[in-house]
Formats: sequence, C-alpha cells, structure tokens
Amino acid sequence: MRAEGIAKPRLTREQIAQRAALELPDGAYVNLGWGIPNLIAGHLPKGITVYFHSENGILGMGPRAKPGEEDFDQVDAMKVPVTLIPGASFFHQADAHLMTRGGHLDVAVLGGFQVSEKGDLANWKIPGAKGPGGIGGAMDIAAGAKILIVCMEHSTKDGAPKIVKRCTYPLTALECVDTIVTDLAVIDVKPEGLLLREVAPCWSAEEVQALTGAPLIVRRQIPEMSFA
Amino acid sequence: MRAEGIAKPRLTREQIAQRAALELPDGAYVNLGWGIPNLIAGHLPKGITVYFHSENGILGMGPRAKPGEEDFDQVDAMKVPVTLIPGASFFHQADAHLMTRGGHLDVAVLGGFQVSEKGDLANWKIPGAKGPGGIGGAMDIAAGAKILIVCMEHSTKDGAPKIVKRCTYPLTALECVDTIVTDLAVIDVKPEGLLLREVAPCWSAEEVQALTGAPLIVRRQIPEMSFA
Amino acid sequence: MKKKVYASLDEAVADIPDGAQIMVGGFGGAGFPNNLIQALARKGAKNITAVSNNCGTRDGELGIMFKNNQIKHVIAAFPGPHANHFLERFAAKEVTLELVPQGILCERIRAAAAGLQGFYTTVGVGTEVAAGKEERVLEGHRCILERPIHADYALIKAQTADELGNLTYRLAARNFNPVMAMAAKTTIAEVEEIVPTGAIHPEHVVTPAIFVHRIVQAKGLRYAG
Amino acid sequence: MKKKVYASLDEAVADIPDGAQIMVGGFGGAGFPNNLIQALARKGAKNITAVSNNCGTRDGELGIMFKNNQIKHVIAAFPGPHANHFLERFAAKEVTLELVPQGILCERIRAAAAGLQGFYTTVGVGTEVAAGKEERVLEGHRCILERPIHADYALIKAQTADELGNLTYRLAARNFNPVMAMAAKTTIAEVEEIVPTGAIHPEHVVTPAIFVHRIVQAKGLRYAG
Repeated sequence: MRAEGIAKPRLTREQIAQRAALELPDGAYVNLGWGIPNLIAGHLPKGITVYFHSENGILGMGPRAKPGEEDFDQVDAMKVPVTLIPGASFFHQADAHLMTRGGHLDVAVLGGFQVSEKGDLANWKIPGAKGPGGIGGAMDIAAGAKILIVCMEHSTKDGAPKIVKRCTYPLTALECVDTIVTDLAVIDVKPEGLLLREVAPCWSAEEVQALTGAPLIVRRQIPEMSFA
Repeated sequence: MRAEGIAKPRLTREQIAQRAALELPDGAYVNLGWGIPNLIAGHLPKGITVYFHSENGILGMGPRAKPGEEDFDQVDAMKVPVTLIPGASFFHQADAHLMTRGGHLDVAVLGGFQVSEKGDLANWKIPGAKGPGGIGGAMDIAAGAKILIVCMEHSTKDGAPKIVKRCTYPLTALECVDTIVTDLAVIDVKPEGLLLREVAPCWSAEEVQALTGAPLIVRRQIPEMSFA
Repeated sequence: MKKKVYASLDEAVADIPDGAQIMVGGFGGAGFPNNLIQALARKGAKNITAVSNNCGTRDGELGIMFKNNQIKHVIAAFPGPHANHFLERFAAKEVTLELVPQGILCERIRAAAAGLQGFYTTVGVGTEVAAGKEERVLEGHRCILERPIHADYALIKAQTADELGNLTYRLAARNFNPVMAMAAKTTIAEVEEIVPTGAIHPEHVVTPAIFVHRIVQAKGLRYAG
Repeated sequence: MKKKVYASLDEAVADIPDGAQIMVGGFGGAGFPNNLIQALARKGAKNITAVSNNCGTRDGELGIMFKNNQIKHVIAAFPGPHANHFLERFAAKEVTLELVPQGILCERIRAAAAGLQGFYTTVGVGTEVAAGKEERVLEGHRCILERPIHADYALIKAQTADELGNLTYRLAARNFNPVMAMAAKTTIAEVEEIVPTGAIHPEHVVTPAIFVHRIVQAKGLRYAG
C-alpha cells in the first residue's frame, strides 16, 4: 500500500478544490471546512450562485475582505474577515447549528484525515498529537448535511492510505461521507461500497486502488476527472 | 363544606386582582393569565413598574389599546390589542416559552379551578365539559415561574371549596403554586401545608377554614387583607 | 437557479398532496397565513394532519378546512372557543386531536428543525399530557420525554420577504411563524411585501432565506378570525 | 427599581466568587467580552469553571485567566492553536477540559436557558464525545443524551444596550452571546454604547431585557486575541 513506487503527478490542493466545486448545485447552501474545502469558494464555475454558511452565524458570505477593508466583527469560522453577498444574514450560534444539524445545508465539504469504506470520517485529531485537539463544528456539520463531501490528499505524507477499511483515528461521525475528492480520484460512498467515479489525469483505476486501503468498485471505464 | 350558611360579602374579582397586584415586586417580569389575573394590570400601585410578558411573544405590554387605535398584529395572549411601554420587545414563540419554562419570569399569576394543599394546580379543563378543552400556555408557565400566584374565587358557584386536599379536575402542574389569592383570603403554600396569611374584611380564620377543603395553618392573629 | 417568488397563492400550494402534514403559523388572530389556507381549501387536499396553535376561528384561519372536512388529525395547544367547525368534527369523531402545552408544541417543532430526536421537560408531568410518555428523573426533576414534530409543509405569514427568501415579521404576528419556517421540508411564506434581495439589513433578518422555499404576496385577507 | 447600568467594569464583576461557573461569549476573535475578562483577571477569582467556544488566544480573550491560573475546568469546542496558556496548564494537569462539539455546546447552553433537562442528538454517536453518555435509538437514529449546561454568570459582549437591558449585536460578533445571555443566573453585558430605554426598535431587539442583569460600557479592548 506504500506509494514510493509511484511518482506520477498528483493534483494540487487548488485542483482538488476546483474539482470539488463542480459538485455544488446552483443555489445551494454550503458550508466549507478548514483546509482544502476553504479553497473551493475561489473556484465556483461562472453562473453558479452558492450561499456560503459559516457556523459562527453567517449565511451569504462572499470572498475574503480586501486588505484595509477588513471588519473583525465580520469573520468566518477560520477567523478570516469576509465580505457579504446581497441577501446575507446574521444569526446566533444555536440557529447556526440548527442549520447544520437539522439537515438544512445542501452540501458540506470537510477536510479529512481518514474516511472508511462505510463513510465514517475522522478529521479532528491525530492520534498521539500533543494537546487535547479541537472539535469545533465538524461533528455537527458531518451529522447533519444532506450531502457531505470530503476533500483530502489520497495518502498521508508517509504514503499511507487515508481511505481505509476502518478508521484508526478518533472519529468525527459514522457513515456520514457521500463523496471523497482527492488528488487522485472522485469516489462515492455507496451502500455496496466505495464506487470509483473519476481518476486524476494519467492515473488508472488500478493505480488508484493500489493507494487505497479499501476495495474500490470499478464499473466500466473510469473517466478522467473534469475540472469545468 | 357547603357555603349556604354564610352570606357575608366576599371580595369582587377586581378586589382580588387589586390584592394580588401588591404581590408584584418593582421591576418584576410577570405573566398574567386569563380571568382575574388579567385584571391585575389595572391595579398596580403607584411607583411600581412591572414588565408584562405575553406568551405569544411580547415583553413590556402596556394597557389595552384605546378604541380606534387597535393594531391587530399587536395583541396579547387573550387576543386583545395592547400598547407597549418603552423598552418592549417582540420574539418568537420558542423564545417566549423559553422565558416561561426556563424560570425567567419573576412572577406568574394564573386563574384556577382547584389548588391542592401541596400546591398542585388544575386550571384548564372542567371534568365532563363538552369538547376537548385547551391547555394553551398554562402548563409551561406553571412549571417554570419563580413564583406562581393563583387568583380565584374561594368556592365554586355551587359552594364547593376550590382549595382541596387533592385535585379532582385534570391537572395543570404538580406542586407549582406558591400563593393563592381568593375572595376570602391570602394563603401561602408551604412545605408544612397551607399557611393562612390574610383574611378578607369581616371574615375570620375559622370561617375561611370552613369553606376550605384542606387544613389551614393559622399562626397567631390573622391580619385583614390590605389593598394598598 | 430556481425562483422562490410565486405568482399566485394557488400555484404556491398546488403540489400539497392528500395526507400531508402541515404546520400553520399564527396566534390570537395575528400572523395567520389566511390567504394560503384559503388556497389550500380551494385546492381541496384531504386527510391533512395540521400542526397549529389553535383550530380555527369560525370560518377563519383553519376553520374553513375543518368546515370542508380536509383535516383528519390536528396537533394543537388551544383549539379555541370559536373553533366551531373543529368542535363539530371532533364531536362527530371525524378529526382526532393531540393536545399539547403551547411551549412544548413550539419546542417540539424546534427540535425537528434543529435535528434533535427528543428532549426532556418537567412540563406536563403528572397531567393528562404525560399519558404514554416515558418518565424519568433528570437534574433532580421528574421529566417526560417529548418527541420532535416534523412537517412536509409549513404555511407561514411574514410581513416582508426579499426575493431570496429572507423574512421579517410585524409586531406580535411573529409568534409561531419563524419556528415553523425552520421545521418543514417545504416552507411557503405569504407576505405583505416583496423587496429586492439585500433590502433587509442582514442583522434584522428574522428568518434566513435557507428556510424559505416559496414566497407569495398576500391578497387581502389579513385577519380572518 | 434596581439600575442595571454599572459605572465600571470592576464593579460589574465584583461579586463573582471563587468557584463560579461562568459562560464567556465570542468566536473567532469577534464578540468577546474582553474588558470584563480583564476585570475578572484583576479581581483574581479562582477555581473558575469556564464555558467558552475557545480557550483564549495568547494573552487575549480567556488567555489571561489561564495565564493567572484562575480556571480549573473548561467546557469548550475548540481550544484553539494559539491557546498557549491553556495548553500549558492542560499539559501540567492544572486545568481539566470537557471537549464538546460546537453546536452541541450551544444547544446544551440553550437547554439550560429553556428549562429543558436534556436532549437526544445523533451528533457524536460512535465518537469519543459519546463516552459515558446514554445511547439509544430514537426516530430511527442512534442518539446520545446530552445534558444542559448552566452557569452562575455569563459575560457577554453586545454592541448596543438600552438602559433597561435590551441588546443588539454587531455582525458576526453575535455568535454565542445571545444564547449564553439566556442561560446564566446573572448576565453581565459589556457594550459599545448605551442608549435610552426604548431607543431600540422592539422588532430589532435580539436579547430582551429580561435576560440581562448588568450593563457596562466597554473600555477600549475590542479585539484582544
């Protein structure tokens, strides 16, 4: 399962975000988590309007504020000063997570440390890390989103697979992930298992499988990832 | 326990309300129920400010609106168009009852069909009445108010006592009543029983006891009810 | 992107099927979506389960739907003395009633909105309301378990909508409307005025647009009870 | 009638005793009652249980109180990468932490405010968060029982108060503040401006005055993290 043998180019973090952006339907209410997901806002296709939710209490975030125009009372969940689009609203924390937990978000995109073949997600704590870790809004978001997409690298820095039979990292939520977008593939979590939907340019289904810790279902020819 | 033998004057409903009004501390947040309690707002002593809560979502109700000045979007829980005092606010139903149930009201005053010696209250349904009855906000208010006062006549129209050992009418809440103000007496519900605090003018403790369906604790001389 | 503003009341309720569970806002004559209710009466959907504080006031509010025998079950806190059509149907056993304390009615609606599967409360302990419900002691209090109330549709009344679906309410006409708006699969708002998106200050929005699926301008019937 | 407006920050926190359980608003640098926290640091109350989304940012926000070793237990969702004073105390076992999902933290605070004794949620099922909690299946879902979080005091930050205690918030500085304001026995609000009673439109009040016991004008320290 180690990746040393394969040195093909993988997608960049921006490219993962660009691919994931195509999963967002027009008019959707969407929450983007830390890391790669947060890059998605910069890659929305033309003509698509998405309403970004921030779990501190904003609906309708626009791009980050320009230098000199920041208002530190108007920050996203990553503490970044943001702008608003017309029709934005503010609300308190209980309503912000009523939206996440109550199934009101159309799509949430989170980062991941591990995803299991059943769609279990581990994304808040690395075993053995110093300190207690921090959960933030991830558990509420994972439990409640209508569609949950995880964006992450396919392998750890050490080359270990992040898509696994069973998560060994502390869990965020059980059976919550619908789709995984990595630097190698797009994979849907189905009742029957992990369905390989697309592979990165120059990668084959077999090569992706070799770097994946759980069996992939491969139906017909797997198309190359599209970015627009 | 029948009242036929006693024909002394009893307090009017307005007088009961006037006496109960003295129980409201300055600055208190107060909910007034249907019937006699609703008359209390007209009897507040001079210099006392009370913030009236209406369980449909108003804090800071003033007197009812004058004819011709009614706004039917600004009604109290009895559907009566009301005015506001400065500092009033509107909120939704969940917050309105967060206030009642969560112990935020200083005093609530409800009407009653029966109160037991333990402070159980029955005030929403007469046994055998046609139709299903209606609970409204009474159960939430009774369960949550810091101090619950019940205003009612001491006896039913048939002369039966309304203060009883055990309620026979459908209950509103258990052990919730702190004070009962009737047309004959002011009675506090204490862990040791019903403590007679005041009697109506011309009435003796013995005469009140004779019309009460549970034992009254009588300490020393019982003073006459004060109205200011 | 799908537009939320509907041209007519009848279009706004056109897909509500027989057997739907429907929340209806309003309290004390204020904040009832009377025009939507009339449209649903015209449509004639049957076997409705209604969730509403009251059960109509004469022909007004939900009264018309009881009169037409469109409602088979109602969850309410205070049917009301002038709910004559409901009372007749109830006496004839043509409609069943679940009677719920008002605050608990609203909290159960909020629990559905908030993705909670139940909550414990002291309200109703030892009363008829507790019948059949799990009881236990928590935090030193006897409590009963209350369950969420979901809905397929919510019919609500707001004062102002922007075209995106953000809502504000007028005075005490707010009442159940913002909470029901959050709890239904499809929320249909009848409003007095529709303004351009962004015309409501983001701090003054009471119901964010995420909860609102259809908007239609009210046509005259404001206080129907 | 007792006045709610206090002349100084120090007076506003003067009676907070050692061992108190205190909620503190704020998220992402916005809406922290930094001036009240500084006053509480000056007062030196010890053995505090703090309820807060984070655990301070360097010396700012709750950081100063961890630095001073005033906090013995904290209930938080995201201690934060710059909570260095907390992290040192935590490593030295001078402070204990209950880590809670952010929405559940807020919902447990709201449950206390709303007089609910507990609620069931799917959030945290199968994770470390579920350890020691009752689990059951409700509405077809595995759920855990979560309990209310009460507080003796809430320190909150609002933008504007009227003299009676009605509050509004600025932009996303709202966050935890309105919910914590409802949940504490004594709520102390640090505000940018105090206006005459009635100057806030009744439909725009976010926190009604019933929840607010003390008001004090902020003195300069707005963003402390």
